[in-house]
Amino acid sequence: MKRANGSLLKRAGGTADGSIPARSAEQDGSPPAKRRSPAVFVFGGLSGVVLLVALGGEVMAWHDPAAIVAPPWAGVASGLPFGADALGRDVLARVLAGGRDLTLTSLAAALTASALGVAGGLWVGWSRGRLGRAVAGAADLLLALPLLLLALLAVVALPGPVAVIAGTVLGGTPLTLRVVADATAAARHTGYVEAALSRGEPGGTVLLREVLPAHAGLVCADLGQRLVLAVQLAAALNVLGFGPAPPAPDWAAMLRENLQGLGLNPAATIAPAVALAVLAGSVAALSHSLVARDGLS
Amino acid sequence: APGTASTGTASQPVATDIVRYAAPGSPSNAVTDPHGLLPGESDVVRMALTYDVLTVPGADGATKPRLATEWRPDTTLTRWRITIRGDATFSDGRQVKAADALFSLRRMGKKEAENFGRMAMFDLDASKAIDDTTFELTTRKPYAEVGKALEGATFVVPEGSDDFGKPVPGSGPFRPTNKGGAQAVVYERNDTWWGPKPPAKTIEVRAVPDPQARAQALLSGQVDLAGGVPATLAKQQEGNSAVRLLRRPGATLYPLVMRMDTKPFDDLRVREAVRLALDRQQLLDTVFLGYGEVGNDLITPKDPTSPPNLAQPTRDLAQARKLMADAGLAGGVELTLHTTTAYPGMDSAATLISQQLAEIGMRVKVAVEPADTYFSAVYARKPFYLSYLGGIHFLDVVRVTLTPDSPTNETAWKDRTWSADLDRALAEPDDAKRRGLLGDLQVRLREQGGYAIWALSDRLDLAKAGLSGVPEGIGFASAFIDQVSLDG
Amino acid sequence: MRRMPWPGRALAKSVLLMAAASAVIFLCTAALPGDAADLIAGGRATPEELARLRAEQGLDRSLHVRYLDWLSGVLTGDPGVSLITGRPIGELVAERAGVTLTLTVAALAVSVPLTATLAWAAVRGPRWLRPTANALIVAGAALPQTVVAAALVAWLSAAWGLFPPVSMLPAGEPPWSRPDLLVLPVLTLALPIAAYGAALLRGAIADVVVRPYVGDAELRGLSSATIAFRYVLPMIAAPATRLLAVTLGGLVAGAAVAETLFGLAGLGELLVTAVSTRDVPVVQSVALLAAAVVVAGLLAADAVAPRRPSKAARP
Amino acid sequence: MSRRGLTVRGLTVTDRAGTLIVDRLDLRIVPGEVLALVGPSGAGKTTVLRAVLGALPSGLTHAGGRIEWHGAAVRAPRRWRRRTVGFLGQDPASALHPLLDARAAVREALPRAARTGGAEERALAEVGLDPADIGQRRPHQLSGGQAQRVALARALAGDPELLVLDEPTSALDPAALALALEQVRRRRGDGRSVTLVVSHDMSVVSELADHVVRLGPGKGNDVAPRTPVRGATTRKPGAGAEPVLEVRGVTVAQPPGGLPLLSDVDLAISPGETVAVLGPSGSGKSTLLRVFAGLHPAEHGCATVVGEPLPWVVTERSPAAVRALALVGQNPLGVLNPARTVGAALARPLRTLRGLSRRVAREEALQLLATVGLPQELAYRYPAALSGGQRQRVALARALAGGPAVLLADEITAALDARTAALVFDLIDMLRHDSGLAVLAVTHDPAVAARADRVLRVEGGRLHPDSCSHHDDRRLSLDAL
Ligand SMILES: Nc1ncnc2c1ncn2[C@@H]1O[C@H](COP(=O)(O)OP(=O)(O)OP(=O)(O)O)[C@@H](O)[C@H]1O
Ligand SMILES: Nc1ncnc2c1ncn2[C@@H]1O[C@H](COP(=O)(O)OP(=O)(O)OP(=O)(O)O)[C@@H](O)[C@H]1O
Ligand SMILES: [Mg+2]
Ligand SMILES: [Mg+2]
Ligand code: NI
Repeated sequence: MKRANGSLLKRAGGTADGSIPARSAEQDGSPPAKRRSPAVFVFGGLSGVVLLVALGGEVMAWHDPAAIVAPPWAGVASGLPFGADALGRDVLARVLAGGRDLTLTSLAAALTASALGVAGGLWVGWSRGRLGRAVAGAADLLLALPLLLLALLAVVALPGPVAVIAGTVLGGTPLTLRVVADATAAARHTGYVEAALSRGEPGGTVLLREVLPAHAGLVCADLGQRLVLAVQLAAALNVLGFGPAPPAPDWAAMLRENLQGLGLNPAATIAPAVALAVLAGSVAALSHSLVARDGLS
Repeated sequence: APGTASTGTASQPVATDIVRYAAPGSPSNAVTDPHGLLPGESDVVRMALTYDVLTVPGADGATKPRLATEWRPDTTLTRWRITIRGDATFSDGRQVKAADALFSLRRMGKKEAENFGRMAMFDLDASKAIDDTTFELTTRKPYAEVGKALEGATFVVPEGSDDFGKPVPGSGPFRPTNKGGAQAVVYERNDTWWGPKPPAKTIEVRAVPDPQARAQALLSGQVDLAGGVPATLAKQQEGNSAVRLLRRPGATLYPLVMRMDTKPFDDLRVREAVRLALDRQQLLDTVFLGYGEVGNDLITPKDPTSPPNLAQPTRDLAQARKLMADAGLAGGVELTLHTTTAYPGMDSAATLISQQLAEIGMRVKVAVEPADTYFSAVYARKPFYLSYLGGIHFLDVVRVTLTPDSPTNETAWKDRTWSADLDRALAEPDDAKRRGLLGDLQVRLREQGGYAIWALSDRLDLAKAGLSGVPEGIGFASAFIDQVSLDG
Repeated sequence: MRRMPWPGRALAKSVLLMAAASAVIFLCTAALPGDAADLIAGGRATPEELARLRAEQGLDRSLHVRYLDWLSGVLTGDPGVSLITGRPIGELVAERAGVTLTLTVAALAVSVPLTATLAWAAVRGPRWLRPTANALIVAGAALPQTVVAAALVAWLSAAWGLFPPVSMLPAGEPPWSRPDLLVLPVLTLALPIAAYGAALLRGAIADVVVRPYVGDAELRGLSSATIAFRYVLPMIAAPATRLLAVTLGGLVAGAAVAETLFGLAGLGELLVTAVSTRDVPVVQSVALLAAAVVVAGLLAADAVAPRRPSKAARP
Repeated sequence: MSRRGLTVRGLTVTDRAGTLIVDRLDLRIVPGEVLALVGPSGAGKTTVLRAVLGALPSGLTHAGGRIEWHGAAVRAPRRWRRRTVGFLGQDPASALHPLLDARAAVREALPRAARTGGAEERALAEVGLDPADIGQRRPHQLSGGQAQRVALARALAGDPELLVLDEPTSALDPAALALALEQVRRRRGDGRSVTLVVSHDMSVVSELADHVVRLGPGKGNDVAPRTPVRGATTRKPGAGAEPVLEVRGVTVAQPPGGLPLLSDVDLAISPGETVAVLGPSGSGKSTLLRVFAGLHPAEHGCATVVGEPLPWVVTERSPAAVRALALVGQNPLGVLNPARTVGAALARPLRTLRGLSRRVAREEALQLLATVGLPQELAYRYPAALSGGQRQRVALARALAGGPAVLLADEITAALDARTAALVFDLIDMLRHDSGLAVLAVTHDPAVAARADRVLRVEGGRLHPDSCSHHDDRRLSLDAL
């Protein structure tokens, strides 16, 4: 018996060849450049710059960020665009140099938490067995516990940056998991998932190639959310001694140290706060611009 | 809540017979037992309003009578006869008797773990009540400073009281009411109090943990007195005539602790080098914004027994480097300095100290530790850290940290002759001579010991203009606010 | 195996969750370094004294005995006394519940509509606004609460003189007697939570609005409100309710910063202080209270999740 | 106020690359008239409708022209649509709110005042749906034709002044079609209603339209249809050949475990054979195909494919069995993942089922597009940027990519104009001829049935050989135009 095989389409295509008009033949070849809205470019580019400054700002600072160059809380002056902090150090130099560890830690934390949550959520939403329900229950349990307690425990048990990652995972992954599980459970019934299943694609492949891309918007928003949590935790745990040891600059530490001098030199607090907010915002914007595509938000 | 002053936003007519005090402390640890741990200043204030104490510290540091009118030793200085006033009554109408006082001291003795062994010098089992107004206190060794030992926290409760879950009658100048809930405790004047009649009819005490919030509460007219405000805020208010800044010199110090049984601090030359390398003026100006005075390494400079007119050490890097070289550390040394955020400026002090010590080759890594466990995990356990002392007198410091076998002998101070000399000083009945001996001991400690006292900070309170009667003096002295009044 | 019907299953699940939560909370607190005795003694007691103090507080008993003791206390309505203050926990909680409840309710009233607006703007607002709204949400949520409080005070209190910078509630009066005192703490609580919530919701919303039936509804001219409430809301009911539950539970504990900064004595401050003093029974009780709120909310989320039977059952 | 109906002047729509999708189109429909828009797949029919509604999809721009309603440009298009327009989209199954049942869906379109007295029920009954049965069902419980009728009932419910229908009858069987046509015909000549309908079905167009506007072929970028491959249908399957798909005593229930929908289905398909399945809407045709595709468990019965046993659960099937069957679902919008480009969707089965390398698979995918008459640049688009017929052909191409022995085709030409449909069937015929592809085609389209070797009919829950004529003369081929 004749079976359809690899040659099928060659021949079929061959037959079709003759009748394909020249016009579409012209359109062969390279894919048209993906078109994105200008806002995406603007925000994507800006985010890139911000990240670059956060990671490599150290080299831009012209003062040693640890050097005492002015009286404590000296206000804005020439050479000191943001004034000085509690010890009289240049706030601008510290802001420029103080983003790297925080950025790396919170990025790592957000990625870990999101990845775990997404993987868990896909699995829980897909496998509707007892184990899946148990994992969902465990997620609920984590949600019910005060994050403060979990974070404290993480700080005690683990070294600094790892504690932030653990805290973000404990506090953030359960929500990701539940949200992704809901989306996955709903996606089980879509035509494209059914089509993949009837092609004999295994569950894992269907999850990765069909379900995950279809919910990329959800996942990327979630990543932004985890990043926020990580930054928050990093800032909160800073009070407990997390973060680079003084006198190394760190945005979160600067917030804590300089808040008391808000009345004397507000710039010392505002600058790291803005840096922190812009960092989180730009990472979120960047991740958005990466998944933005035609026909999807 | 930080920010600048905004007077008048919440101005309500203030009845002059009520004084509202925002005290450092947390409403969540508001204890009711006067004899255990008093975690916050607000707790001491509340107890001092409710209960009478035997003696109080005066503004100059000297002991003043309160419920106890007289304390008189026998010739051995081991048996003391304490006389208390006969006209004090508890709020339930009972007279305050010597047995009540002795009972209270014994209760404190039992709770030594919670009150740092305040009664450790007394043999309370051997002590006895003699009549309604006198009792005999026995000390374990000759001890000439019993008046001082009874200062401050010896709150007298009725004999037999043990359940402090419910209000226990007190004989103090004020009586707590049950108004206020968790937010504040409202005290009404005790019109039958034996002492000078308090001018205020009502005092409201609020425990406010955040120093900025205390200051803002005063600036916005929500309280009349704010205890312990941050220096940054005080600096902003210097020109403000609506408020008065009260400064109590030498209230707080953050001693730099060097453990003498641990390398490299086992070498006196290294300790000396550290003391010489500190730029005390810079530390004072930066950490306390100049609100205070430079330290000269005396551990209790405001104690009346502290010797005055000692030479002020100044920064001498050359000498310090030489000492380091002599100690074989010309190539420098790696160290970790522990600090915490529990008290304002403690972390910047450590950072600054590490930078100053870098100039004599000490590579100091600063470790900021959680505030919760600083006093159980770092205090008296690490060899190099910033400690905290707030207005305690010399003998208290000695009892806690300078007794060779004390678990909290943080500098590992084990000078046998010094300890023997201390016993001898305490057995000296003559006040002037004893003062000389004690002063001498402090000087020896200053030179040989493991402390570097780089600056003393003022205690800063903000008061509404027109508030008077705020006690002077540091430590326990500042808790007795019964005479505050708002005129006008 | 047959599964229990819904209400029974939900009840069983919540009981199980609460039991697990109480055990984990207990273990967490026990695992923190230092115990109440340690911290009361402030490092200044000899080992023997410490041992005595522990015995007095019952800390010398084994972990599970303490846990079961506390649990049976809670079940019989007596959660015990605070290790630090010796006061009955019921009393401590009752005294503070009013303040925290007032703050929480007011903060929810502000943050729920704000969350919805922000999230909707980020997903369905004018195109040019969306990236801005997204960035704003994330940035707003990333700022520590202390900074938000400082900014609010500097702006609404110091600069404009609208509200007092701290909130010394009048003694002996209900917390809502001086609404002006609550504005800043409520905003301090509500703004970050709104941004945080929006950050979470916008993902779910973005997921729903690209579905064809929403586009079809638009082509049929349904109003934005109808689309939001009829087409999107039911589909995100589960994440939204879950978010609300977590927010509520978080508010009870998360009020700590606002309470401390504005000088209010509430449950959040109680929890944080109790954690820092290792006052295990207090931590347990307050955390359990918060956990109960969350668990109830999570169950509600399960209940409102849209249930779609499969077109065809698959094993 | 003048009631001049709908006027479109010089409408021009371009895509991002600047390609003209609609080129200076003029339309005019006065009240009481029905205008039909026809043209090959991808010609821009749907685009015109969306332009008229003032809601072009992202990716397309209104480059010129005016749209006027009663002589004036529409100010607030959304409110105008809500008040004035009844709309039925091209993919009704995806367009129904998944949580609303049929009654609620219809109710939503009714003006508030009309929501009493069983108006929903009446609207459903008018399109041939039993309100008692269908009224409570949510979209996932409806068949393709039922969903389309619910959407039609919803569009008609408010008796809108402007009715815009995009392929309203693509999934309807003749009985349902007659009812639907009646609903639209009622509007003709009432002096008020304006109706704009897109259809590729000549019988619909000739029954309803006062005017027919034909959009030129290739305005979009579709390939012109090829001349049919002559002789493809002449090859008859060998009588003695072993059946490629054999089914015995299959009973299907919907929902699984519920009441039987089809019982005792026996079926054998030989290589190269085309079997058409006809039957009323909701009779279980799609469900039967889903059973074979392993998406719906059968209650009883057994089956073999290419000589291998065919378990009902897809995960238990041997790789050969999986590869042998390919389903093209009824809802082309739903079966394509919105987040994967056409190229990726096509390359996937080439890689998994045919084991091609990534690069070869990509090239093959472009070839596949060409064979179904689609330009290759479509490979880089997401499904949302395709026309309905293009999506359907992509779904078909994806099914063919794996090189199946049996194609389970569920209304694969429903969204296609006659010429494109013919092209698709020519392709299938050629595959039948060359590689013995067997086809089980569920359809309403007599043209499809006419090309089949055998026709089966679902009646009373059974599958019978068809007795009556394939040629339903109510439907004419669009080629006749
Ligand atoms: N969002 C979009 N972005 C870019 N191109 C699009 C978009 N939507 C449709 N197109 C293209 O525009 C052309 C016209 O599409 P339209 O949907 O109007 O066709 P149609 O006439 O309705 O065809 P069919 O009968 O197949 O539904 C097609 O070539 C299609 O690929
Ligand atoms: N999940 C479900 N629960 C109950 N009934 C369902 C469900 N899904 C489909 N049905 C019903 O099953 C019947 C068969 O549906 P099916 O899709 O197989 O019909 P069909 O013959 O393909 O019809 P059409 O020609 O309209 O596409 C229909 O009456 C439909 O309403
Ligand atoms: Mg179309
Ligand atoms: Mg069907
Ligand atoms: Ni006409």
